[in-house]
Amino acid sequence: MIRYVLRRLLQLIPVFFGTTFLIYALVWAVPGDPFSGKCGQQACPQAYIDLMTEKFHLNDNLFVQYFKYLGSLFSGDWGETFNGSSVGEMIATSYPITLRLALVAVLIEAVIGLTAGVLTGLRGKGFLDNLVLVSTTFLISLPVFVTAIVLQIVLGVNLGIIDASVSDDPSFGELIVPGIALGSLSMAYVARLTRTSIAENRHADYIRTAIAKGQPNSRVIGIHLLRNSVIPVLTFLGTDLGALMGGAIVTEGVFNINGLGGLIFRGLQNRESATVVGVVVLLVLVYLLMSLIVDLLYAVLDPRIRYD
Amino acid sequence: MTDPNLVGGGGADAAQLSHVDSSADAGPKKPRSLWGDAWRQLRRKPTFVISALLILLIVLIAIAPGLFSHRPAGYSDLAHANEGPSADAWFGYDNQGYDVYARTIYGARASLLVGVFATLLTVLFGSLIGIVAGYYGRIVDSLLSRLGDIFAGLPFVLGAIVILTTFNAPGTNPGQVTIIVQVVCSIAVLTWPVAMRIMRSATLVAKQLDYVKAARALGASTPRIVFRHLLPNTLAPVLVYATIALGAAIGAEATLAYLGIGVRPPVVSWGVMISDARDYFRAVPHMLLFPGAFVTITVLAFVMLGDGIRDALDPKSR
Amino acid sequence: MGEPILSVRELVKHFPVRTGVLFKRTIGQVKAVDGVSFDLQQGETLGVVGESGCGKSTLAQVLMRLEEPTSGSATFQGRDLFQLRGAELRRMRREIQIVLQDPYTSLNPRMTVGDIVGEPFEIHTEVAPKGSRAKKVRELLEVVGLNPEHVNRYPHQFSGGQRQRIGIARALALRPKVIICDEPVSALDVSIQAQVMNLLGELQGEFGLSYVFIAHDLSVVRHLSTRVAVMYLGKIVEIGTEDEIYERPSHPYTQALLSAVPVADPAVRGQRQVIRLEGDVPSPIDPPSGCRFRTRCWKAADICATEVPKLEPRTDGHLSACHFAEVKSVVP
Amino acid sequence: MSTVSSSPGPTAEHELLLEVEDLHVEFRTSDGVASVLNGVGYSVHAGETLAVLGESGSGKSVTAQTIMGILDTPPGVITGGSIRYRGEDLLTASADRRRQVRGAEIAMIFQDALSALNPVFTVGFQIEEQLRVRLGMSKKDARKRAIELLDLVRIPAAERRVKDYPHQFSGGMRQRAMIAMSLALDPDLLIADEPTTALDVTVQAQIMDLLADIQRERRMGLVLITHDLGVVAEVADRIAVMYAGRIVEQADVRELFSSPGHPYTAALMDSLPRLDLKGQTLETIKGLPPSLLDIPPGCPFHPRCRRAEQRCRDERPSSHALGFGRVSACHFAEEVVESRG
Amino acid sequence: GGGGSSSGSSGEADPNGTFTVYGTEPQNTLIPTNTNELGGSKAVDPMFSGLVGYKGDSGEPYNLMADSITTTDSKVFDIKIKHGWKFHDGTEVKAKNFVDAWNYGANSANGQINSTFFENIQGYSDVHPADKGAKPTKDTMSGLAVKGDYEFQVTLDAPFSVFTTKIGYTAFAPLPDSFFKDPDAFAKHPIGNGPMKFVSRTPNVDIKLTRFDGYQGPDKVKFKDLDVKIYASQETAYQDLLSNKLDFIETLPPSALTADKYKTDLKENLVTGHLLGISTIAVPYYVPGYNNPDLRKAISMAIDRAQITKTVMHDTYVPADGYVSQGIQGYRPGVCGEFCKYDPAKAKEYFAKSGFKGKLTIASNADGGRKEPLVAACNSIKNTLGVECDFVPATDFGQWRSIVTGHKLTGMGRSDWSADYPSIEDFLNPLYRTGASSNDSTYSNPQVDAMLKQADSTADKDAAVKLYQQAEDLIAKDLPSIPVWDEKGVAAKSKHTKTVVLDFRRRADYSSVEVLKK
Ligand SMILES: Nc1ncnc2c1ncn2[C@@H]1O[C@H](COP(=O)(O)OP(=O)(O)OP(=O)(O)O)[C@@H](O)[C@H]1O
Ligand SMILES: Nc1ncnc2c1ncn2[C@@H]1O[C@H](COP(=O)(O)OP(=O)(O)OP(=O)(O)O)[C@@H](O)[C@H]1O
Ligand SMILES: [Mg+2]
Ligand SMILES: [Mg+2]
Repeated sequence: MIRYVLRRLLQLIPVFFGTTFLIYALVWAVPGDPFSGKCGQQACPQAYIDLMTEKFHLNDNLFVQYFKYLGSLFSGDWGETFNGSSVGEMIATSYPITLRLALVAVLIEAVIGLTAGVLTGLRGKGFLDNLVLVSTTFLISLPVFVTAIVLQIVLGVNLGIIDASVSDDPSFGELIVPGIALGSLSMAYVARLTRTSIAENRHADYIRTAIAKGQPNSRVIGIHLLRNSVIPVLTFLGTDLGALMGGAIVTEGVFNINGLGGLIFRGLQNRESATVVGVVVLLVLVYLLMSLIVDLLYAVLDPRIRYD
Repeated sequence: MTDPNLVGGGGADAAQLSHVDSSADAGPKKPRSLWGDAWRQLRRKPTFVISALLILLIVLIAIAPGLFSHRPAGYSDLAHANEGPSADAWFGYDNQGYDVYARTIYGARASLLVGVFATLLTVLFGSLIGIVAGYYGRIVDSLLSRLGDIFAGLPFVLGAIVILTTFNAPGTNPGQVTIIVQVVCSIAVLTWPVAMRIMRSATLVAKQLDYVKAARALGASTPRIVFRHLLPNTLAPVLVYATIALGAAIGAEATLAYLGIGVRPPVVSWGVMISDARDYFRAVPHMLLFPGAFVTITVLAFVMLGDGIRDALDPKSR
Repeated sequence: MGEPILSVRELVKHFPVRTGVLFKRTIGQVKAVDGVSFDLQQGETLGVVGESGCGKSTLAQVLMRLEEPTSGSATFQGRDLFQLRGAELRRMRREIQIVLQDPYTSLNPRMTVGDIVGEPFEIHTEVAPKGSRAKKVRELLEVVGLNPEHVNRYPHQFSGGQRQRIGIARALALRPKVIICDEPVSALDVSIQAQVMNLLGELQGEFGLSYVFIAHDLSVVRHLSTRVAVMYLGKIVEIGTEDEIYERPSHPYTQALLSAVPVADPAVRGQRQVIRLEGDVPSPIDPPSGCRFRTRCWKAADICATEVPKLEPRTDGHLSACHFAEVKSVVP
Repeated sequence: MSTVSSSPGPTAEHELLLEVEDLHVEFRTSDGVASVLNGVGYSVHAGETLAVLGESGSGKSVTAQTIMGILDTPPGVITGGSIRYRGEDLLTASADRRRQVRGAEIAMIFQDALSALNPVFTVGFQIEEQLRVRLGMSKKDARKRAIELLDLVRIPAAERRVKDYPHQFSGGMRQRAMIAMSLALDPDLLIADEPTTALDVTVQAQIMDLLADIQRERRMGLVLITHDLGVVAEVADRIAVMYAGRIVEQADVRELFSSPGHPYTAALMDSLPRLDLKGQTLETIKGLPPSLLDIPPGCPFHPRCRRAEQRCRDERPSSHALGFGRVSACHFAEEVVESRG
Repeated sequence: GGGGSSSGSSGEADPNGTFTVYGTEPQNTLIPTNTNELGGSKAVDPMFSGLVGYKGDSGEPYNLMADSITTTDSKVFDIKIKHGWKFHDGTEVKAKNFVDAWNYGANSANGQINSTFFENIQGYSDVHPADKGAKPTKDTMSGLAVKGDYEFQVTLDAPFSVFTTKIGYTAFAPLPDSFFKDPDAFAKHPIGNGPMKFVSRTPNVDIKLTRFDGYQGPDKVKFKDLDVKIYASQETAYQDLLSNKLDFIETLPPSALTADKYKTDLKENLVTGHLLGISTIAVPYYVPGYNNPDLRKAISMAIDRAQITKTVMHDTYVPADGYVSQGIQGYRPGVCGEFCKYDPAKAKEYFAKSGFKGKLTIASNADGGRKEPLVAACNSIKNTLGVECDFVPATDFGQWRSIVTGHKLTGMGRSDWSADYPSIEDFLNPLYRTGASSNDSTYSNPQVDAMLKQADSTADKDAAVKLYQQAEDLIAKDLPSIPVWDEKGVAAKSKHTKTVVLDFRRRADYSSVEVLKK
């Protein structure tokens, strides 16, 4: 198993290069030059463009640019944005915030989603099931920006429970409402995946055994049933952390959270490869780690799964 | 009656069997399969019938919107802008003076196309990769999984901008079909890893089971094991994922439209309407309400359909 | 006798034993099968009996290539079983079939019985033309004593014995040359068991089928087998004709086994001479040195701890792996 | 508590543990309604072993599940009858009470050990679980007791094997793990559904001895569902034979073996292979088991019965006493007994 | 200039208060010659004081650091600066700080974004050769001469009457000596001579300034700290403003505008101004079929400007009727005449005459509320002319501009302009001269070019304005782009803010700000 983990960690290396290159190439391929929108309605002075082009190696071919980027990356320099901010510093401030937000979201969706899923999976058809069905469908069909704004307006402006925007370095508490907005779609996924999985397993023979042993319901469900049903849900949650971190653009925008989503979005608009690549590399790393963790958890949750 | 080669101890004579046969309606029962059974079961389920009818209705709207609305999608009358529902315009007018009802009706086509096809592509492609990765394991799994990780790590907006702008040089105005195909493909390309991982996990669990062993012992080929044995047993979570992904795809389409790279005028979609309504829904709620309701109903129909199918495919839940 | 149809030499299968939740360490090997050799002739039945956990199922699964062997060889009709790949392997599987021990998990819960039993025909399409398959399936079900009306039922709707019969029907479908039966009748009531045994016998007579028949019920084994192998902790300790094993067992373990067979007659209750084996059952992870049975053997001497007894002809000529082999009749 | 019992023998003076009366269970499937139990009734006294024999699919396991209250409902429906444990009607008892009874008072060994064991927990955990939850034992004590129990059922290297998962056990080992699990709480009544099918005869003998010891010490009642007539002959006090969802015969073990009171029982005896001789063809019961969707009118066994007459086709025989506590559901029970005796 | 102010709130002003304004992330380094957009200039402008300032309410230029600016021919300017002004690091502001800063800004080697602002100065082509890739031949412009510590002379290539107004633009600010030692370090911590000094900056979060107490100018601020808080969403900023977490936002988000909600939300906290900007729709000559005056007229007359500004833009814009912004000196109503009036009948007539076949499109970036008015315009054209008209979105401003500057429009395009300095000249030269930097329609009329040139070199301001007006008349005849609307400018303040004025560049005029004690 150690060998498996080591192998997986080794796989990080090619994936790292693959991803960075891919992203680099993609940002590079985004049409439009970075300076066309820099000077308002006018074209920018050629001298400015030349200087920036040289400074950011924009005239080199893709591979040279990429290797120069890697070179500085390995010397600890994440590069600079066109407005002179250090990408490394910006990521360092944004990263923890987004991570926190995504964690809050994952936590919320896991708790609410799992609870709803287990309850409906066990009860089967009925009022609760329909209620959850309809409310999850609502969450699915409302885009995040609507959910986020509605929450902001209702809780923030109308009821005054929260502030419309969070502070510069938001605490977990402040991130609960943004987390709900961010995690709402995934919550629907979690609830429904759990429900299915539970419904699938609740007739299993070993559940009967657990009942026959006279175990209290809470144990039968919470331990025997859940552990056997949680794998698809866990898979989803595992991939979701990364997705939430990268997909928090809208939520971050609405609650004015200085996170990675905004960073990527601005980087993309300004065609700043350094920012985009930097952030995406981190996101892919999160993905890789999460999928490693999830894969390891599979083996913990279901000992029949073997990796060797 | 019996194969002469298989003279078993149980070879019952006709008189004795006559009783058994009389228990069936007439003659031997036709063999059925899981899918046949599922279908029989589905037909009798009211939720399935309702959701199927709903979907049919929406499809009909998508195919022939003209039957449902006498106004074209592009009808606008600024004089009525922001007016609420009335006999004249059932869903009211939006901030551009568009008739919300007409647009909702005409928006069904693009939304449904994007939702259904993006989901189909995502799920088919993702599941295939996932089942292959899970079944073969080892190097195949590593390669496919890491590929999935890379694509999953790619932020949707970045990927979509790159894909859609590379195919449509900025400023050009591609045809409706082209743009919908492109939107579908970009959503699929960027979201398949989730379906893949779900399928992979289900496969990892299912492939350990004895019946897979039994099938191997029979000499079943890999595709057979995968499609006949693993797939029906791993389908449930993916099916659930798919029904939700359908809603998410409609939402993703809204995001793309908002970024100016998705479907664009004169094509209308619910996503476009919702994204247009984002700034106005507080003052003009019906701008969001009606397209939103249509999305909700559509997604609900598909979720119910998916649930029905899942139930039907689970012999134990009958 | 002619060329054996299946010939197994020094077959070994070890399972690694691991501990730890995440970071598993291999701390030993379960020596499930540890050097097993035997020949199976065309048209004969080799009964395999032995202590539970002694590696019978593992042996069966390795022979079916469901588990990869650790070492050793097996030839089927002259071809090396363990070298087969792809299409060849598939063809081989037409010829050798298995009835898996566990009738619950070996049936796909999402296939109807008709599909399960009919699947072999779909895999090996050459066996039966499409139109005749449904009929064949019904016949097979009848043959194993299942109501053909039940083709559309799912495994969970059957009782344990009924499921086992589904497994048997599936294995019979292709009419293979060799069937490895891993406790095929243990969950059947005696009348169905009799039916199935009769059927197996008839098929053998007619087509020269060969069986490897794993069972715990020694009466059943005797009834069907031409030869019987007795296994203990991954090794064959005694092998001989049905008569040799039952009437003239020479290995103490065989004798103990035979003596413990319950007799279906309450009148003789408590009057039998049962050889009770004392001592702890050794673990296959670190089996005792020398003779593996010595820890529980009443004849054990020093040599048993140091020297592994070879499986060789002893006493009356059949193979036995005991230094002190001695015929003793225990069957009443 | 009334200890008046119709059955004679050594158990008569003992407390009546379980009394199943006229139990009816149906499965509502898509094909129709399968009447799986059609009036099953038997009783078990403390210290007594009741063997339940019968055709496979005749409803033995379903009866056991119904007693344990773990029948899947739906599709199963209990349409009638009662189950009384020490006089208390279990079918009407509260869910809480039933849970208390399960495991601690009535325990069950499942027919299929692999699927009945939770694949994702170690065998040890599944045994300890009961000790810890029901008896409040500490983790360490529970582990110790689990190892003891595994030892008791002859699992080699028990202290190492407790940490194994079910799939790492052989068929027989799983079955023994199941047995250990069912014994963990010292139940008063044990329902053993084919507990030894996967065991070799030496281990089987040891396990049966173990159960006998426990029975003797703690006066545990045992319902033994099995196909192994040898085991039945060795350990059972009384026998109930099931066919098509009803008890067709109940008798003391010796009586039944010497002279079956029902043609089905008789046919069963005839099908038995014998260790001491290698016969050619075994006797079988002709025909197929009845479809439970549509049980033949009259005696359900009549299509396969050698003795069947018109009466058997028209009239359902009721259980009637043959003396010595024997009960048979055959119109011609006396003649059957005569012919064998 | 119609700058309005608000002073609804009563209460005591707090000289030590904090003023928090809505901000966006600066696009460039915080150096005056490199700052050209709102996000950056919100912070840069108060840190620097140029020779000329613009009055907050009217936009009228006045001498700020300049003691006097004298010229006889509008070609050579003698500039004396005030004594005793200090940079935030304590060094005194001298004439050479201006000259050095301008030379630096113009030099192509420094690649400053505002370098073109210096193009009228003699010798500009030496430091900034026009050819791509050419290196500057000199370090300094010959037109700049230091005459003493507090005096310098500027010589232009040709007479340019607007120069005295133009030098009020941020790019013309002086830079301290320390800047030239290490421009990069300076960019991280700018040192200016303006009313406020730099405190700190966190990218994507905020920029903090504080009052510079040694400031000499008339435009001192009456509060202590300025906090430019960066938002990703105007919507959220607006919500924060309503809950008084933010003191000023210069635009209102669409949700506030819809159904005139902002009027009830804000009441006396609404701040209106008049921006010097104009929105037009470019009709590029290079698009086949568009070089057709009848089509232009038809389109222009088919747009119901009044209706659209009222319903879609909620009265934050007014219909445009000429090519310069209303409120600039030299603006005349109705220059565009009947062509900028909605007249469906005539529009149809012209359209029929034009013989145009096919589909019209209007392209623009779709973000930032740009889409809605153009969609409405398209609909108006469609409904009037019965021709198909579609809005074509671009992903963002950068992409959009690259389409326009690359002449890749396939139909009409948005062409909005806001002035850098308050002069009629700034509405014509950059837009309608042949080859001008923002001539999106690729309009070329030698008469217009000549007229503009003549106006530029007219020393007398009023005479120059007359000439510019004549040029505008010529342009209006050709209708190179279609004037549509003109932004009024509505901003909002919190109730903690006593007064604030919205200036013509859409910023809070900080000198007017008074915050209330909290
Ligand atoms: N879920 C179900 N749906 C329909 N029929 C069922 C279901 N479960 C069991 N049955 C039927 O009920 C009958 C009794 O089953 P049960 O498991 O009690 O048999 P059994 O006597 O234990 O047989 P065996 O000895 O083979 O285990 C069988 O005919 C079986 O097909
Ligand atoms: N996957 C596995 N991993 C580890 N050990 C295993 C595995 N499968 C089997 N074993 C071990 O191998 C040994 C032999 O098992 P096998 O199933 O072959 O026994 P068996 O002879 O069939 O017993 P039974 O009669 O009880 O079915 C047992 O000790 C078992 O625990
Ligand atoms: Mg086995
Ligand atoms: Mg059973």
